[in-house]
Amino acid sequence: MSNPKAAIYWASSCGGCEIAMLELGMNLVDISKKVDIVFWPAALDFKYSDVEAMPNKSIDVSFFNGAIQTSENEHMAKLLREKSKILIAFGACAYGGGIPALANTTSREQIFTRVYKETPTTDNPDGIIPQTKSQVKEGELTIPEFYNTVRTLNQTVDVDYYVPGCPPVGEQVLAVMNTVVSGKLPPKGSVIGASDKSLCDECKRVKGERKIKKIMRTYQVLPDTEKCLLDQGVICMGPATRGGCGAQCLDANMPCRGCYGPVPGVLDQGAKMLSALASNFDSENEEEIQKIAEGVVDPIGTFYRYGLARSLLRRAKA
Amino acid sequence: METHMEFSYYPGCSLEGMNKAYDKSARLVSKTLGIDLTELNDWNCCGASAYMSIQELRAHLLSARNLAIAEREKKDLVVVCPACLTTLTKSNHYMGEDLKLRRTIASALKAANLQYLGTVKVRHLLEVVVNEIGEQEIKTKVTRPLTSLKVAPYYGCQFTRPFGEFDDKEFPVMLDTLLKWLGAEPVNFPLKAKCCGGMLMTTNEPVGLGLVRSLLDCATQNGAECIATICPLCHITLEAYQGNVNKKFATSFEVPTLYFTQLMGLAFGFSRKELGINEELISSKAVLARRVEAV
Amino acid sequence: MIDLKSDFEPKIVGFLCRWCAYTGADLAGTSRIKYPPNVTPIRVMCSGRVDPVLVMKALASGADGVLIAGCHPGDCHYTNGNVKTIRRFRVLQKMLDQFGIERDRVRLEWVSASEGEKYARVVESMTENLRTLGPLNWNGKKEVSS
Amino acid sequence: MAEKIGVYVCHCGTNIAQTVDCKSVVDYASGLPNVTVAREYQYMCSDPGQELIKKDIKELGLTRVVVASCSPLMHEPTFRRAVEEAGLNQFLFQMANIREQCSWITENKEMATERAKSIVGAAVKRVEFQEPLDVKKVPVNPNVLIVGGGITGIEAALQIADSGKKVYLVEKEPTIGGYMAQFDKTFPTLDCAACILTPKMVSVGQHPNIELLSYSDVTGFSGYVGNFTARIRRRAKYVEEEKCSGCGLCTEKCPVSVPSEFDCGLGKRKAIYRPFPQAVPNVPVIDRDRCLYFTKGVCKVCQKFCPRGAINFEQKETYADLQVGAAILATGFDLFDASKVKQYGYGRLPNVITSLEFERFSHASGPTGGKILLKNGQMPSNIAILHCIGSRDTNFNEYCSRVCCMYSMKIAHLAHEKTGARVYEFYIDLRAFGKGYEEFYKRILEEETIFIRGKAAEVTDVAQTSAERGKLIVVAEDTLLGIVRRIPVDMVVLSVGLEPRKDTTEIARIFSISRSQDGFFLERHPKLAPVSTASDGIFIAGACQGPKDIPDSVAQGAAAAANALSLIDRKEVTLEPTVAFIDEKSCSGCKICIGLCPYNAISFDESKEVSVVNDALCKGCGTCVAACPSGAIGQRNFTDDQLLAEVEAICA
Repeated sequence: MSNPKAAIYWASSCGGCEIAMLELGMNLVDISKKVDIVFWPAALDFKYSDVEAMPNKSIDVSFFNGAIQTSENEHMAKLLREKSKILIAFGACAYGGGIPALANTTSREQIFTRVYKETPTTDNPDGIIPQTKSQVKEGELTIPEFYNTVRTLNQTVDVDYYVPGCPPVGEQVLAVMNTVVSGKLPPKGSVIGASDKSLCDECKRVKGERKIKKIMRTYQVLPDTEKCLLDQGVICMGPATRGGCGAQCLDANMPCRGCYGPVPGVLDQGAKMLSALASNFDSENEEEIQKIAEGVVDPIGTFYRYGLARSLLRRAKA
Repeated sequence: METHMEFSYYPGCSLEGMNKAYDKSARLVSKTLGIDLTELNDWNCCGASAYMSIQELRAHLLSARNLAIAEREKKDLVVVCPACLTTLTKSNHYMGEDLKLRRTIASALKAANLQYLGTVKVRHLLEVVVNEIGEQEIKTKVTRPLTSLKVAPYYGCQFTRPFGEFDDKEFPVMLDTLLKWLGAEPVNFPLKAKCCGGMLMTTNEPVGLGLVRSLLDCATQNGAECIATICPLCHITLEAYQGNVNKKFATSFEVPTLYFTQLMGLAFGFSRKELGINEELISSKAVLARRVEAV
Repeated sequence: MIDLKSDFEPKIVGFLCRWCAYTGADLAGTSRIKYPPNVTPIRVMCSGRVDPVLVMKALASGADGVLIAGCHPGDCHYTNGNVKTIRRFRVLQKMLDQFGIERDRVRLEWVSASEGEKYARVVESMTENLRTLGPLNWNGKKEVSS
Repeated sequence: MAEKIGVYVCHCGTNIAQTVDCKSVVDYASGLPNVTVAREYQYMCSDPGQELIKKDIKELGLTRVVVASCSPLMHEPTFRRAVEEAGLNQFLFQMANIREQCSWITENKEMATERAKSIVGAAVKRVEFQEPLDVKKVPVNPNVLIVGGGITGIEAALQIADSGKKVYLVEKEPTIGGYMAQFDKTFPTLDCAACILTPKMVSVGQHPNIELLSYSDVTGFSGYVGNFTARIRRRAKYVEEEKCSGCGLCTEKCPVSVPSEFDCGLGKRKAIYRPFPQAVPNVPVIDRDRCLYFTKGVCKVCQKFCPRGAINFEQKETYADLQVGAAILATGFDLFDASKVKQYGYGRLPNVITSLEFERFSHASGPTGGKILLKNGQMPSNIAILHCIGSRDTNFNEYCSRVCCMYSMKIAHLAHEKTGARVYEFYIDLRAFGKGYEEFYKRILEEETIFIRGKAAEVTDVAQTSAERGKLIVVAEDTLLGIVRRIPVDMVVLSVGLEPRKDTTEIARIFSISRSQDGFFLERHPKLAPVSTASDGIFIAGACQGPKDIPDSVAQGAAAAANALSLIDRKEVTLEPTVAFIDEKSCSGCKICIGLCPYNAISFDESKEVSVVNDALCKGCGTCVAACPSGAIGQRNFTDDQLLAEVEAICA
């Protein structure tokens, strides 16, 4: 029996998920003995045309990381869906939109203006912004279309499994790989490589009274490493975030930013965390409450840092 | 800490005419107290007097235009005439309660490229001075206390009625309080919120004169040397009709009337000329000379 | 500003606490006070039960506005459930600002069991404001998809 | 298996059918998923209406029922019972309110019908997610707490105690009796108030089933119907009740004299005092703020003279926790503060007095021994009584205080009888609606009282004529003559209205009950449940619910007693099972919920590292559910699924 065939692809993302793969280190060598990698642009020289040439469903499993922000991302998502038996949304971007989905707080036009005209290092006297089609003397040039709204993978194509994390932590990636190799897969649609409880379940910090008097940003305090960060006024997304990462950020004395997405059964991670946090503001007085609330400087960026695209509202109103 | 407050200022029609001294003194004392009054740009009639009873909608429109301009300036509106206060507040009130009126006014304002969302508060200068500036700061500004000057505090009919939530509607005390801060002695003046007769002088003078007389009677019997006013119409009526009262009732009243802002100005050390006190019909010179040093 | 001709009838989801707002809304009906029938009520035991997720769900599913109404602060049947609602609402408002959702669309109001008239006025003004703002149309997918 | 839902649309006569096209709603409901049957009927709450549901449950095997009719606050129990009787769990039923919040709010039939469909659609979608729940039964504690020892509380206490049940009667003053004890005579029969009140007070004091806690107040009230705990603060009297014989020697010897509250400040009392001689309990209290020992550290005369050693300066305030099954609030009213209406000069002009001050003047044991006197000691020869002070006035209280017309006429009678003065009554309308009241009015007319129809504009001492000099002049528009009149008098009596007690907000908070717009306690239904509140087991009676005269207060006291007895005699009550629950499998032990519960119903299980809800303490507000970031907490009958289903259906 031949080894299962695997593909790894990188859409709109930072590349961290690729690094997470490499982080498997020598384990990768073991895996590569059991799996034939047929497509991995970041590591191996394959062309899209090679994939297009493959028969449908000829790839056993595709690991797709990155959100869908361009027509190229979408094209590849559809292509890999067609060619793969199993399609896995790998990492926070493919699962929930990730950091790229914060683009949904603004619009394509504003992004282009900012990036191509306003940033201090930009030298663009003619104010040229990217066009999907442009005429040069050699003929017409095309580049992929940049979408106004960033989507998750499953908002684009049918997805079989989800591996959350920015990036997914090493042990979990290995566990996922082994599960895939073993062929003993859970029901379709499952989140794999993560826990079913929130991060607090694995966080060692001592949980206190939960009376939040003032919101502190990470640069404003050096938190006590034994105590829960929420009790110290630092917004930690842990209570509303699926565990499985081992609370690594907390070990580094930084709050959880929510990259593993919502706990099973929760519709909207951001709204839930907002509720959990604000409910515990320590005041009965409306003005004081308002003052504490002002401390949440960037609610979307805080509560939906990795999941705006899969949240209920998905994006800001245009 | 020095107070600094910014308001739009609506003088109203009387302050450009017979009551110039009120305008002059109001601006002067406001400035002294850190109240920055910017005259409302291109203001129009407030819609008061008989207009409201005859053409209610149009009166509201006049009011709303002033309010819309004030809203554009993002400041609350200060007035010194209680009639303006009542009319502007009334329009504000009605627009808030009556959706249909609000819509009609909105469409009319739209024609003038204006809009009004209802965010402007209309306030009388006396109320601002007493509630916002307060005892401590006013007392520090008093350089020439009006010691033992006996004043009848006269509020007239419209200052607190019907919208005066800031004081007792039937028996206001705010001016009494202010006069005490200035060192003066407000006398017991039970008729302090009664009609001055001003609106009756053209239609039914005998009744109007009777009202003026009872006010003067009450003030003098309680020992007042002068009357402090907060309303341009009250002021003119009390002052200008004393002669007619004396003629009709064979009395010999000679009670000076002073705007509350003039009395404040005096206490703050301004000269009579700066405050327009030299312009009144019944001279206050003798009274003031007796009580206030170095006027 | 106020648009004089609007045929648009906003769809408002109302979360009403059973003790005050729902009873107050009942009183408005019993007193035959007329107001626009644009709010469909959902009865909860306390405004404190109103999870922000429910609000987001309503907006995402096509509501033009959401009204949360409970007992006046200090009058909560459960001591201070409504205070927790205030706490969440203040942050929620800030977040909805970022989503570009106008403040008039999601309102928190206090309506006691005896304030039928107030309830009617709240619904009337909210409906009126939403008519002016126009449909939210979140599930129209125009904006949500690319 | 798909649910089988039955939908029943009620016409409520024409109440619903007039604005909602019920047929169209039925057609709409029939087309909804899983709806097996949809019907309309004239009156769903009638026996045949309920029978319709029962029949369908049995014959069509319905598994869920939706009734679209009036508010669930009205008939939810009716339909739950019907569903239960047909063998279906009562929580598999949902009510859609298409009357109070639909048909009655608009005349636009099209929109009302659309709205009804939306409401019914939401209920149908919701009911699918509803689950059968068990109703818990708990025994009822047979003791009753009564707060307030005025005539209303006294009546309620005696009714309940006479039936053999234990009553705790809490009164914040040193004695029971309330306002009635201060009155001279009572209208319309002119009975002496003390003659009819004192025997009842004595009965309370001696009743074996009544525990009277005077000089005390309720500071906390927790639990649920049938099982409440009331926390009572017992202020220190500095007199030991068991030892005191009520001889009054201490009062006699006390050197400190201060204005008596009972006499409206017109008479004096001592620093150790009983408000009046017939006080119950007949035990004096020491006014700490006035007592020489407490203020200056010297004196103790009372202690020296007390023959029984009852004076104890070391006494401290104590707290008692009482277990009761029901509570009756009879906390009464405050009188309107006449000094707020400046134009009548109360507090500024001498000889302007309030009606209660008049009662004290007129009372045989009052400060003047029953004489009506002016400040200068002379008898008035002209008296004006001004009605509606603080009542029927948009500046103060908009409501009618209901008692002032009648007591004003009583005062007219007493004034006339005692002074021979000419009496003027300035009124807006005369309201003499009770038994014997109109006849009383006629009698007062015949006594030549002058009734002037017009609310007084002001009382002034600024005279315009020589006849007015030195008098109080009442200015009023006589609306029958159409002229303004100025009536000079010697004395003005202000007929002040009744207001909610200043501590009403606090009491409402302690007992978790609502207040109506006028500030008085809110009854469950103005006609059909006038002494019940929205909180089961808590009743209200007398003027704390709204202004009332003595006959009405007594009737309500008795009514509240009957309500409380009916509850107690049931022996057990059922509790709504809509409590919160925590799914251990989802709870990560983040402790977000624990501090949010006002009833401390959530605790942390250290061994399992999860939060746990105590069913008995949980009151089902759902605040913790909304806050749980893991979605691990649910609320029975208000689950996320159920509420989301409603949201989705409405937005669809």
